[in-house]
Amino acid sequence: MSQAGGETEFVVEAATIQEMLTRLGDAHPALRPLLAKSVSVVVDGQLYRGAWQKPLREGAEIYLLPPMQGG
Amino acid sequence: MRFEAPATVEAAIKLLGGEPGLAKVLAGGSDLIVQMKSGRIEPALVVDIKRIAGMTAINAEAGGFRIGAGVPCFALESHKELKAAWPGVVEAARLIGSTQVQGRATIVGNLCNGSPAADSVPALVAASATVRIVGAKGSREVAVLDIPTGPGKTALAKDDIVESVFLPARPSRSGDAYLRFIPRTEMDIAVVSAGVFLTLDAGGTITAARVALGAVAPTVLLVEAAAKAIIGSKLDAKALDALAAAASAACKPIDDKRGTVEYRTKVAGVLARRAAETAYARAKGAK
Amino acid sequence: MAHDGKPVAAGRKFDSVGTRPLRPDGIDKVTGRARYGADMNMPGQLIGKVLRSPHAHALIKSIDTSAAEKLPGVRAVITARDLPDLTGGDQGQMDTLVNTMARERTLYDGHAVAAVAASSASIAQAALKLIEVVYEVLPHVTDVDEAMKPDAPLVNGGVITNGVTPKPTKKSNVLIRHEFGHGNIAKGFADADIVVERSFKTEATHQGYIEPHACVANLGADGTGDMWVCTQGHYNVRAVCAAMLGLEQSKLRITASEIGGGFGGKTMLFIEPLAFALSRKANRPVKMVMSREEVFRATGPTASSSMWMKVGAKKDGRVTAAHAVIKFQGGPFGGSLVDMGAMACFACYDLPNVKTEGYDVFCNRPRAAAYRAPSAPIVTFATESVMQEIADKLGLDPVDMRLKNAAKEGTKSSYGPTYGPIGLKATLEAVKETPHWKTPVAPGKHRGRGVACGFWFNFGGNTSVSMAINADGTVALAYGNPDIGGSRASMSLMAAEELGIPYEKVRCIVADTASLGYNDTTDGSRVTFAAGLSTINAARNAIKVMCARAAKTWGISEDAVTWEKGHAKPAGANAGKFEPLSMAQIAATAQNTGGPIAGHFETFADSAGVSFGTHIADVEVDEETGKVTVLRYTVLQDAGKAIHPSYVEGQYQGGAAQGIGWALNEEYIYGKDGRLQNAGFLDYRIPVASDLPMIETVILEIPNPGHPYGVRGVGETPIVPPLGAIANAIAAATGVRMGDIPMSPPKLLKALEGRAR
Amino acid sequence: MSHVHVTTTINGDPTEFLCEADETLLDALRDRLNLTGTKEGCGSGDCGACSVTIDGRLVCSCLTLAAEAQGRSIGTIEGMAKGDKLHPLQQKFLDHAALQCGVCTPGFLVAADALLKHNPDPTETEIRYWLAGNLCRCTGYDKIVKAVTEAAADLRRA
Repeated sequence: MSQAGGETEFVVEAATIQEMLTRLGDAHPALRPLLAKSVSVVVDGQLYRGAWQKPLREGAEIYLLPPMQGG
Repeated sequence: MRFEAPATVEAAIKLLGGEPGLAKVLAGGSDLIVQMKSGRIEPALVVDIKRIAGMTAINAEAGGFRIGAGVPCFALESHKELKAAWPGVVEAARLIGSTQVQGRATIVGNLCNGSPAADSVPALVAASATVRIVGAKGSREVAVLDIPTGPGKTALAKDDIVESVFLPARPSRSGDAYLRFIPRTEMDIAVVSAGVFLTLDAGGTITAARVALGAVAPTVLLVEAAAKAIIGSKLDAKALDALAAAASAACKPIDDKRGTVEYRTKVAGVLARRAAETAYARAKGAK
Repeated sequence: MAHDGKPVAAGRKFDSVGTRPLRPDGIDKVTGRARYGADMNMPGQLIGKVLRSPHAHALIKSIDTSAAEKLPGVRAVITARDLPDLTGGDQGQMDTLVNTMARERTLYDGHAVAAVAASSASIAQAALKLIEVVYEVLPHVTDVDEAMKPDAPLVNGGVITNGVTPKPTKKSNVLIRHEFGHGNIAKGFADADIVVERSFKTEATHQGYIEPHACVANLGADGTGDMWVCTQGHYNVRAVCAAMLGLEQSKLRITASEIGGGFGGKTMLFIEPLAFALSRKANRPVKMVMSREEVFRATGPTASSSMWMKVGAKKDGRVTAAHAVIKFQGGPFGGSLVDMGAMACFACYDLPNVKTEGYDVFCNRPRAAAYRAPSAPIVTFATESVMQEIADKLGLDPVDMRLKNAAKEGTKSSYGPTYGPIGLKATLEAVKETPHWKTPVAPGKHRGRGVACGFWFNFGGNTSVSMAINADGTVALAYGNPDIGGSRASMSLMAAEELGIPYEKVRCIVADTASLGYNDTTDGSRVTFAAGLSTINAARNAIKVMCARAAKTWGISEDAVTWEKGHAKPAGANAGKFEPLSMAQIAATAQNTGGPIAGHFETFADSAGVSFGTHIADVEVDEETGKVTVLRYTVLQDAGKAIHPSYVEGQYQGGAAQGIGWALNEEYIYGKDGRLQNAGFLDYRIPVASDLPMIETVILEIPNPGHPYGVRGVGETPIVPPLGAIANAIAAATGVRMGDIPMSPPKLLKALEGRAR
Repeated sequence: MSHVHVTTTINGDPTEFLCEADETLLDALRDRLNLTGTKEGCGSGDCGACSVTIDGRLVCSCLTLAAEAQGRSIGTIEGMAKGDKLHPLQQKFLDHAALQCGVCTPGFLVAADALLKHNPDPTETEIRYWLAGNLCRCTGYDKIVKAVTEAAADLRRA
């Protein structure tokens, strides 16, 4: 993520996906347009294109991936 | 555009000759209508010849067969005698497009469209077929080989109508075959093709041969060197190799979306060899 | 929320699900009564047609439409001037606007330049010829490698590449660089006993749906309008048209016609905004139908690619490192979906060290659209080729080698996340049990067998379903996804299952945008999963209402009523003794118990669950012509739960057939002039019936915990493995490893000759 | 613009229409007679979606001028079922799920019907080659071939 100065891993305190994205944006304002634009969020192996109220467990594995589409 | 469907050849010739703009003959329409719809041609007049008596008949003549210009390719298959005598020609006609297209397309149309890749033309040339042309000045019989003059071009005058194609009596101990290469099993235009006709003596030695190639030059090629390569042989491996080499040597193809010069040249030899093997087997009496 | 949290009942016995009833729309479709895009006419309609650029890249100096406007019968002519920029700086919307109608420059052969609406098709056609466009032709580029060269013509003005550090200062055709992976590949390669490194190129293909795009638009001066359109996503048609034309979504009602195939190609819009714009200008309905040539030149084919891949392994076949550099062009705006390719590339395998880099590159070609598991077939061709080459060099069985590396539950995927329960190993193990695998390749010259695996993400998404219980106890079910391959049957089956009634009692319709809440497009293998999940939950909600009505009728408490096989029953002896009430009985008295009965459900369905498959292909190669014949083909795939097995098999077979076509003959051919050479089904060669064998199928059912019945999407994965499976079979037959797709006869013959030397 | 007057028979019904001289039979069927079961997939004879019969012979209606229909007998998908009874081919297509999107289906049915009239007992290879001019992008042809094979068997027993 070049917008975050090359950093690729972040640790954030958050209870939901929504909160996680907000906190991430607060910590790295340069990421905000990217986060707002639609990212796919993978929580513990499960892909979430929406459902941002999804509660996160302590130590959850989260990946932010580009927006995805199918045929 | 005007559409006419005259009942006589004379009326058709008059219509074609009298039209100042572009006038086209409609037989099967499988080339003509595609060209019209794509905007490549905009005829002022289309003359449907299928209502002319005799145009849709296959008749025995002088030991051979005269096929009307309006006979769809599909109908050739059900003519048992024709199929037995000239299986290569019938197979070629049955390779043009789909079953649906063969329900309309005619071998005369295939010839008059002037495509170097026309499927029926190498088979007709190998079979020494002729066409009867009727024009304002009367009718004449011309070798199929002499009709195409370049891609999309023919030796026909504006008010000429090809009335029929004639397949001569097939000599005994002779056979024909046609093969084409396409990437799929059906529905493609020939990338390269070969028609072979040959005659044997009682011992199985080839006494006469005609080898015609399609899609490797601006018009169909009759390759005498390829015929010479097998005349006098029993189509042994050496003769087949010589045939393939002569066929490849005669090619003057182009690179296009369907194939390369290199590919067409190589495969022309392969197909000539395979077609010759089939024709040889047929000449020996194989079904 | 995914579903109500109830786990999939292991070994649950289904009554309706898993049976093979006739599809509800079947009779209409075998009698010619079903109405597709071009089958609708509106009163007083005009015919719209589009003028398209003959140049791959050109400045539009001027457009003179005056002669066309004067032609009797012409009612409207539009150019980009009629589609003002309302995007507010949104780049995605801008790209769609520019793609819909060229503005100051044309960006590919076939790019729309102007459109007319006239009283007949022939007048509209004649009017197009009267429009005078003055072009200044610009240099163009259509090949991805050429486009990345420093001196390449800049497409669409070029761009400063994103995702590269330090940020470049000079514009190029590279929009963005993506990177995925984990571990340390340098260390992994150092640990390897064998390393295989190869380059690949693949040409663009087209979805090749048989029905060309078609729509009829009616838009009044007050901004109220309707459209009939063949699309995979009518809600998206509404959103895009409303934004582009400055309209309110509520004023546009979009009705999806029957759809004659899409495969991703009908997720994008092309003629629809033009039809609305023409209709508004002419104040008449406007019908537009694309020609097949337009479909090829000006809709959304796939990306074309250039790839490099390096994989290292130990002698026992365990992969130690994998690295790929993937370059996709997807037209003049980016959006080649190379990121999905980079993510899917090694997703089948459990790799300690992996890195994929993706470059999204501009070219003067049509803007790429999704095509069935977009990008995955391309990258999987490379991966499965290299994996097989390693197996061959090590003398390992192809299935065992893949099993040794196969991703499983707990594997950290090559794109990051850790997998839950997945079915790749199951498909590989099942391969060994197939009649196909147990039988050697039928004897013959130059024959060989290939195997390949494939992965796809699968998606869910926004979904609304509404179920009404009719007065006679039958069910009207409305969902919002065009039925592209039998989904009415699947929805009806799931509704019947949950309600406990016969399948025939459910009538399923695809609702228009004004009649049902929002639904995402029919894509990403999402419908049976997401609309199915919503149907089941809508049924559960209807059941709740019906139980409450029964409770009212009996004068007992609601929780004392249970639902069983289409009937409300007292939950136990304590609840009281009442004869069960059928749906018909409950519905008949509904007006006395509280009014009409319905159940609905709206959700953003996540938890779709990734999908895996393995294919086996036997081929024969004519070594004198380079022609490949597919002799035998088997598809194995995890469906989670097959709702209607016939249509699951159909997805497997159809996807495999498309993949075989891609592998062997399908390609976009551009001339030096940048024009598409084969814009028709004659020379864009999709497989015909005589090209294919029967396609055997094996449905595995490893339930998806994210769906009440365990469903996984099945539609896309089947197109992923064929390119690799066929390439591997060709290699087995001939010893030649093909790096170029399609593996068409001229290319294969050349490779065979190279081998001889 | 001068129009051509055509008198013809369609699915047994006497029919008259006016068409442009260069109009295809496909366009006349769809746009003038509202017989939209016949589909246009390519307009060039490459996909078979527009298959009809003319005097019993299978053709592409996109490669036929409407004016040529004068005095002929045209058969389309709309004429295939007899009353409320589906033709065995139609029934087998449903039974075997031999259609997904269904847009190629009318063309396949008309073409398969012509096949079984020509050859009541075709082999798998004969079915595949006869139907090679009908493109289907959804099914991979497997279920279509099975449906035609079974319909042929039913018709032979009938």
